[in-house]
Order: sequence, then structure tokens, then C-alpha cells
Amino acid sequence: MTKILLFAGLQEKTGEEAIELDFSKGSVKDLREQLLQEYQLEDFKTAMVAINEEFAANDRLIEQGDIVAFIPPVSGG
Amino acid sequence: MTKILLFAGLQEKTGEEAIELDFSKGSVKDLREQLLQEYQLEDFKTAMVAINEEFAANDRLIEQGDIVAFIPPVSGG
Amino acid sequence: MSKRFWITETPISIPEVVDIVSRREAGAINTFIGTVREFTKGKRTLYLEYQAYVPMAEKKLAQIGEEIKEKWPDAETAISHRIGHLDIKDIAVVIAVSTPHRADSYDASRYAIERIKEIVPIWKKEHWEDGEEWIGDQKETKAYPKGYPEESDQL
Amino acid sequence: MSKRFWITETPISIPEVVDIVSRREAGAINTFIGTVREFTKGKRTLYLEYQAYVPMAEKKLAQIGEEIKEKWPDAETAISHRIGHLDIKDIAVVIAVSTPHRADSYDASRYAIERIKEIVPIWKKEHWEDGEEWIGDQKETKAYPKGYPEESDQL
Repeated sequence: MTKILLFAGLQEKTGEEAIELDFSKGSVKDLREQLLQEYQLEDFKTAMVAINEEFAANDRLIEQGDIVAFIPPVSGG
Repeated sequence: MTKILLFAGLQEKTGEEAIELDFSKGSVKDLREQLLQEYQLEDFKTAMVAINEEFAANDRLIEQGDIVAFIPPVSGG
Repeated sequence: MSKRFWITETPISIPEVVDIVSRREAGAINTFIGTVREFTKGKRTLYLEYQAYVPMAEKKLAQIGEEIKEKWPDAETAISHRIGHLDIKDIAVVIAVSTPHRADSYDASRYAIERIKEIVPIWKKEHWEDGEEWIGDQKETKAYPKGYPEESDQL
Repeated sequence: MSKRFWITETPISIPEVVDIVSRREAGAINTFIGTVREFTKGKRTLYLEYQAYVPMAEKKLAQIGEEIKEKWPDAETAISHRIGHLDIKDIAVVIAVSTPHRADSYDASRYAIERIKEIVPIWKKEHWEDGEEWIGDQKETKAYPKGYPEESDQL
């Protein structure tokens, strides 16, 4: 199981702060597609992805135990 | 009598915080020359002059009761 | 407080942030204080709600400090960002940068706030009289070909 | 303290200066804090002594506030400058400028410190290990054809 953290608008739209997903192996891109199919939320395509608190590119492979987070456009400051 | 305020290096070189001067009538330029002659201090030529707390040009006439100040190069901040 | 870059749920003390960067080598400390403004483009904000991915946000604030160190080696930086419910006039962020000479303190401080708005996972939700919305500053202005912001992406 | 521009012989409180310009319309407050640096061009400062022509200095600080109002109509400015004996790390000046948007707060704050170094009758005396001297920042860098600094003379 892969733990996926959600924030801000994405958290509100899904009603979840975190998702436990059966995602055996694949890239960030693969994960985006699986979530997009499941939730029909464009945000899973457009938000940035962080793995273990670092931004990750779409071709990055997700390993067992990785903490994945979707980072919608930020607005701090 | 005209009251002339001195600051910083000029105050130290003359040993005076203020000078009472018998300066009947004339411009800032005239005052500079009179002080230069009396004190032999180049500063009286180079420092800025303020009259009643506003910078004054060399051709400005000094009136009775004006408070004159010599403003050496500033270094606040 | 030994941290130089932190997220907090309580009001930020400006002197506390300034003290972290104050030192004998510094002649200048620039601080940027971001506060909650009542009106934006004619629309009245009642209050804001900030959320952060706290551990990553603190890491990214620290990364900004390192980026500043690379660009301005003599600079020391501290940043605190508040989350939770903020009313009008409340302080959301305090950045303090100390440098030997003043020009660098301005430039580095400016760099810090621009980077915060770009790479730090903090979000604000505007609460207006007639609705509410999570704001995404980058939405209309930026595109990331690699899917995430690179260092050269700063504004 | 109802003054927005003042000279003081006691330590300056940063929040006090910031509070003066804090307001519902502001989203950004830039502050510049000038502190006493130990080393300048390899020379070690032991302490500084600041002197001011107080009433004129306060007028000139207020004039800088007016100049900022002309250039950045939405800006509010407060400035406090300390005089007397200052040790290393002590705060000599605090400038706070609030604006609706951040870019102006940086620009106006920078303008204020440059103007202070040009038109405000405040002087510092450096006390080194091997001597002392009244410093005049403009001495080598500026010439005033009219005998005084005009507004267009800002750096």
C-alpha cells in the first residue's frame, strides 16, 4: 500500500487528508493516471508531486514505503 | 547677533556647539567667508548650510533671528 | 527556538526572527512581513486559513536559506510562516535576512518571498463575504515542464 | 508615541515602528534595520557615537515619508533613528514601509535608507582600536552644485 497525502483544494474535493492506495509499482505518471481514473479530478494531473518531502518528476519511480504527496499550486507568503 | 549651530567634526574642531556671531547682513556665501577667515577651517566652505532647519543655497540672505546650522557630510543609517 | 525556518500555529514575534540573524558581522537586516490584507481586487476578505505540509514546508524554507547562501554567501536568513486561522492585519510570514551591506539584504529578502510563493507547500484559503476558495498563486502564471519548480524558475 | 518619524536616545523597538504602519489595507511591510557592524574594510569598530541636529533630522525623516507618498501613494512609512553611544549589533535605524503589494514595500524602503544617508542631519563617529573619526558618507561620492542636496540627487 502506498500512502498519499492530499492538501488544500484536493483535500477538500476528495474529503480525504490521505489515501491508502494499492499501487504495486510504477512512476509518478502512472500514479497520476490511476488516481485520475479513480477520482475524475483534473488536480491529480496538474498538481506537483512530492516523494518523501521532495518534488519529484513524472518519470520518478515510486518505491515501497515512499510517502507521496500531491501539492496543488501553493499560495504561502 | 546670529546663532550658528555646529555638529560632528565641525563641532569638535571649533570646540563649540554654537557660535554667536556679529553678522549684520549678507548671504550664506558671505557668512561662509567670514567664518572661513575667522576659523581657517575648510569645512565652512564645504559643509551644507541650513537656515531654520531647511537646507539653504549660497545666495540665500540671512535674516535677523534666523537659526543657521552647518551640516557636514551626513552619515546616518 | 533553535530552528531558523519554521511553521507555527501561534502569532509570530518579529524580534524573535530578527534575533536569529542578528550578528556582529551584519550592518543591515531586511525583514519582510506578510500581513492579511482586507481587500484584493475590490473583493473583501473576512479572514484567511493557511494550511501547510509542515515537514516539507520547513525543508523548503531551509532550502531557500541555502539558495540565498549560494547567491549571497555573507547572508544569514530566518523565516517563520504561520498557519491556521488568520484575521485581517495578522502576520502570515516574517523573513529576516542579515548581511554586511544593505543592498544584499534587500535583494536576498526579496528572493526569499518570491521563492516562498513558488516552492513552499503552504496554501491559503480566502474567506469572503460571499464564498471561499483555496488560492493557487501559480495557477495562472506558471507552468512546470518537468512537473515541479526548478531553481531557475524563480520569478 | 504619535510621531511617525523620530530621533531617540533609547533602544528602538522594531514592533513599535512596524505597528505604526500596520493597517487593513497592507499586505506587505518591509522593514530595514541598520545595525552596528564590527568590521568595515578590515578595520575593527569598538563602538559608534551618533549625533543629530534633532529637530531638523525629524523634519527630514518626515520629508522622506512625503517623498515616498508621492512616488508610492499607497505606502505608509515610519522611521526611527537612534543617537548616542551604540555598541556592536545595536540597532541604529528602523524603517518600516507598508503597502498593499510587496514590490512597492521593498522599493520604498530602499528609497528611504538611501535618502537618510543623503539628506538627514545625523552623523556617526567611528571609534576604532587605534583612533576615532566623524564619518561623512557623502564626502567622496557626492557634490552639490547648489550647496545642498536636491530631491533628484537620490542615489
